[in-house]
Amino acid sequence: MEAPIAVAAVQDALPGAIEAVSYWVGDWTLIVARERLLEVLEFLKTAEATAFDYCSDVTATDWPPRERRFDLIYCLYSTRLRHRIRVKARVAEDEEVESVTGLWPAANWLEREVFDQFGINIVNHPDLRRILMPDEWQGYPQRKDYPLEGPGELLMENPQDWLRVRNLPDEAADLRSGAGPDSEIE
Amino acid sequence: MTVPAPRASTSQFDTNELVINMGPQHPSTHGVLRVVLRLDGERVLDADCVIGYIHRGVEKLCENRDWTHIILLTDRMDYVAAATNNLGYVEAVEKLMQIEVPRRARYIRTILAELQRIASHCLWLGTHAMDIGALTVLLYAFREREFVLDLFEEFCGARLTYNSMRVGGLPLDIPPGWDRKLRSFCDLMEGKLDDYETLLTNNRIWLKRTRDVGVISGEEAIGLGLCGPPLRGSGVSRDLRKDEPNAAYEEFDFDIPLGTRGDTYDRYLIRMEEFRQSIRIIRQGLDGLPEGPVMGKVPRLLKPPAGETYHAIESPKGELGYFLVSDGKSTNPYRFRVRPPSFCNLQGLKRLVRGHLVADVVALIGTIDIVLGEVDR
Amino acid sequence: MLDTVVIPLLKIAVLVNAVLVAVTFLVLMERKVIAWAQSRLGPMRVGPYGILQALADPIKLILKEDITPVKADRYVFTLAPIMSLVPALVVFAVVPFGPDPLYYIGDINVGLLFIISVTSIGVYGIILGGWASNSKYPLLASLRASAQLISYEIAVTMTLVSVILTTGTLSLVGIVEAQRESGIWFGFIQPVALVLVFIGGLAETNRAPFDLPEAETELTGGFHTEYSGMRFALFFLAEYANMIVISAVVVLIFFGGWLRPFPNIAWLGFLDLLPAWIWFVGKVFLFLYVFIWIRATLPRYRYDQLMSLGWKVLIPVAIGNLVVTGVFKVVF
Amino acid sequence: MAEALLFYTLAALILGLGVMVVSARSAVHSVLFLVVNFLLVAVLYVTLNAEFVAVIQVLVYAGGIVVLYLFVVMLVNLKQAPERFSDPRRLARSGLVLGGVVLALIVVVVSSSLRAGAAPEGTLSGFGTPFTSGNTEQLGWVLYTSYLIPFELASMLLLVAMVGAIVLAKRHLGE
Repeated sequence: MEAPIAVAAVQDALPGAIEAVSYWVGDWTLIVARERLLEVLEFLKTAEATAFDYCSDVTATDWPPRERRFDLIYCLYSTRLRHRIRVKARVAEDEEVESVTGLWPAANWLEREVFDQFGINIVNHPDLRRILMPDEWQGYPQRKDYPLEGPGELLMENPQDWLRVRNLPDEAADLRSGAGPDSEIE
Repeated sequence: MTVPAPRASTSQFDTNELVINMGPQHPSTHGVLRVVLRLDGERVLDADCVIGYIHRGVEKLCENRDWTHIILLTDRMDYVAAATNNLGYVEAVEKLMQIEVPRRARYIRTILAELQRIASHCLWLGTHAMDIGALTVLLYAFREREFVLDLFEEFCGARLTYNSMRVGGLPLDIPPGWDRKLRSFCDLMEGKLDDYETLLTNNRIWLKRTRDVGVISGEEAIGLGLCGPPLRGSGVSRDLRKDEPNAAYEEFDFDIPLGTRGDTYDRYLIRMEEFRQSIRIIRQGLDGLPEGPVMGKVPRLLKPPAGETYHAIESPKGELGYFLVSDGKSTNPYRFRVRPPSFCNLQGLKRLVRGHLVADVVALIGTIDIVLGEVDR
Repeated sequence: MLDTVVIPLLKIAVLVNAVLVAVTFLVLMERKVIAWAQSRLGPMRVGPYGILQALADPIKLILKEDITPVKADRYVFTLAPIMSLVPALVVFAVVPFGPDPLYYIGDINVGLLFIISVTSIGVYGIILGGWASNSKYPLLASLRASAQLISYEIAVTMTLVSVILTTGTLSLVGIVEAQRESGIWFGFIQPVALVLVFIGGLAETNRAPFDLPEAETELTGGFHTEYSGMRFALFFLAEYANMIVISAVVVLIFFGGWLRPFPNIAWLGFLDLLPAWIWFVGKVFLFLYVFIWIRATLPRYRYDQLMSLGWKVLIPVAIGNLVVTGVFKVVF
Repeated sequence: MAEALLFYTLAALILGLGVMVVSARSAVHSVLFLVVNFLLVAVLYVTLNAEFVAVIQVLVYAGGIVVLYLFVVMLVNLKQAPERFSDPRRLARSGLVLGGVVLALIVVVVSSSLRAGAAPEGTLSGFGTPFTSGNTEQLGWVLYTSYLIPFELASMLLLVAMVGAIVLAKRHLGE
């Protein structure tokens, strides 16, 4: 499968920024180092050959055992050239990611959602607050280690405490009998 | 005698800002949207949307259901366009598993999606008109939506949350005589559209309330990530049915209406035209409906190979995208992400309402056409 | 004693009750007419064709709990609905239902001005209701209402001056008699004034498309958001009573009051077989029907558009109409 | 007799309400008392057979001007009067001036009413015929004949005030 012009253009213009290029069922994905993410995205938006002026989606995926557990994913689209690309960067829990709201104002709420659901540190965001969950919520629901079941009240009020309780091996062993999302992950 | 000043004066007299909460219980926030408005008199200085009141964690739920059971959860997102949500999801899974869907199933899916577009636009038209004060249109539009719901009920037994599609095709073929009823509905709907337009399109008050309200340029709309009619209203030709055809759209002939001014009235006209284009597509679909099975070859237990994909379709509200990640080991998706069009469009509200009056806020919420089930998921 | 006290008191009692009953049925009529316009049936459960709904609604409202918000100014909160209803009822003192003194309570020589001035008091109910609730939406609504009522009052009053020029009297009985003498309804002589008064009337009664003070889709319930039970019912009564007043004024001034159609054509005299008051009430209800019809058809104006319509269109046209009428009066 | 009773009752009420206007705690209440006050004054006009003036009193004062007062009071939302630094000496001085003015007024009123009491009936109104029930036409007649110049001057003055108000408002809007 031959890489489209957009991919080639980025590789030419910013050598070394792209760690890998992946192709799967018709979608192209650029895997970028976190440090050069903003640079790549800016190029993708402004360059003639790419012109990704539309930010479809910003989301993330959590892969817990991994060192840099989050995949931060940007789905881009060009209304002029009508092509799509995904840009992916690996982020650790304590690492910071530059906000792209300057490039695409559309990313504002989408990044807020990523922050809300995954707890990825997005910096230079104009209005970083929780969006779907209540402001005083603790924990990040979309993380794979977020408990699906538990003593309701405690969970509602203070999920972090619940997380601590259930990580004690003997106390919460009976509570853990229900298969959590992490049952498949070693 | 003092002359009332409708425009906010910038003089030192008007320093009193009023902060009001519109919603979450408010007749025209279409559910539980809460908009915090900062007002100067009646003029909106700033609007902040607070969402999440019906956040049910659909994405998280889906990650713990198997691939087939997710279909019925997608119904619950944009619950006024459940079939479209089904379509987007099953196509995304089909793309991930590289499943071939029979042509007849693709045709019927297209018909269902367009029928759903009519129902969704009926609801939009009714509520939008009611927000602006035209009560009768609401009842008219709901009367026609009822016919669509009847058709869906006959097809899949449900009236709101259809669960009407399966990965690989459709659970059922259309019942006998259904196509005839659909055809007569199309004829009826065309006449009713003229009724709506008589009440609204050239109505001076309607024009005054919608012309030049919430104007947004194409460039800005793209930047804000608007999609669907709000984007096309600003003259950006982007309709995924044409750009990235799914189902059987590439075999059909239809037009994409575009606006020129990017105001509420243009968005209204576009949706009215989309009604007609949907009818056109349905008619073509019925005329050319191929024979054959409606279900492709699909393994009993769905287990896509490890990988990820993003698949977007044009829902009545705009770009409805599904980002699915399979780890190849389990029968659940590893990550299920929806790109909800209402969510992204609602983001534009802050920009649209600035400088307008309180009365325009409801008109603009209406023109964005949000469904909170989808915004909050 | 009988003539000066007992009979007027009796008349007042009859009239007030008649108006209140008319209002309850007007509500039913509105629901029915709008339902028909929207291809629905409207109320059908209470009594045959829902006729008893007119009784059920007031009973329900009277029995409901009467809530006063904690932060409200309780005296003003209670006073506001009363201040809104009383002027609406007082106006009927000068509305003649027929030519005979039996059909009206008083025919004062400034009847028309009396109506204008008393209805202008009604705005207090709305303003105070919105203010006393101590809540933001009602306050916004009452600001809208006061600005709206004051500006449209000017337009209506200006227009009525041109009518007074043609009749030369302010007495409502005198105005109708003048129409009988000239053999033509003033609606045909003063069509512009008719349209202006009608539009102004819509605005002054807060009816669609000018129902901004109670625009439920914008300001939830408008100025009566915080009201419930009987106090809410009083606002409701006042609004509908005002609708009847405006219709009555339009009928009296422009449509010959209790006169039969074509008062100048002799062979239509058999129409006089119907009593005068039936003609009058019939015409009033015809206009009420138009009020309801408009509500079922038109969207709502926006506040600034409403204001510019009032100040930039209605008032200049009213002044123009006045000037033209004056010129005609002087020349011919 | 009945008329006198009515007059004194009304007068008492009006004065009482006047006191309420200045003594009410809440500004909105005081505006409300003012409205009732105006309405009662209108009733007083009716007892004098001056129906036109009565109706105009209601229309202009109660229905128009006080609504605007209320508007302002509502928006300013004064829960209590603003406390201001008050100079006791200034208070005393202004009290002295006011007292003097009131005294002068009382003297003038009493002396003129004594003289008016001596005057023959009918000349009180200032011109020939006393008002009968149909006074609107006569009022108009008098205004546009005997008092034409003062009337036009007054309307000119109002026009100037109106233009001035608009100009003032506009200047703030423009900049």
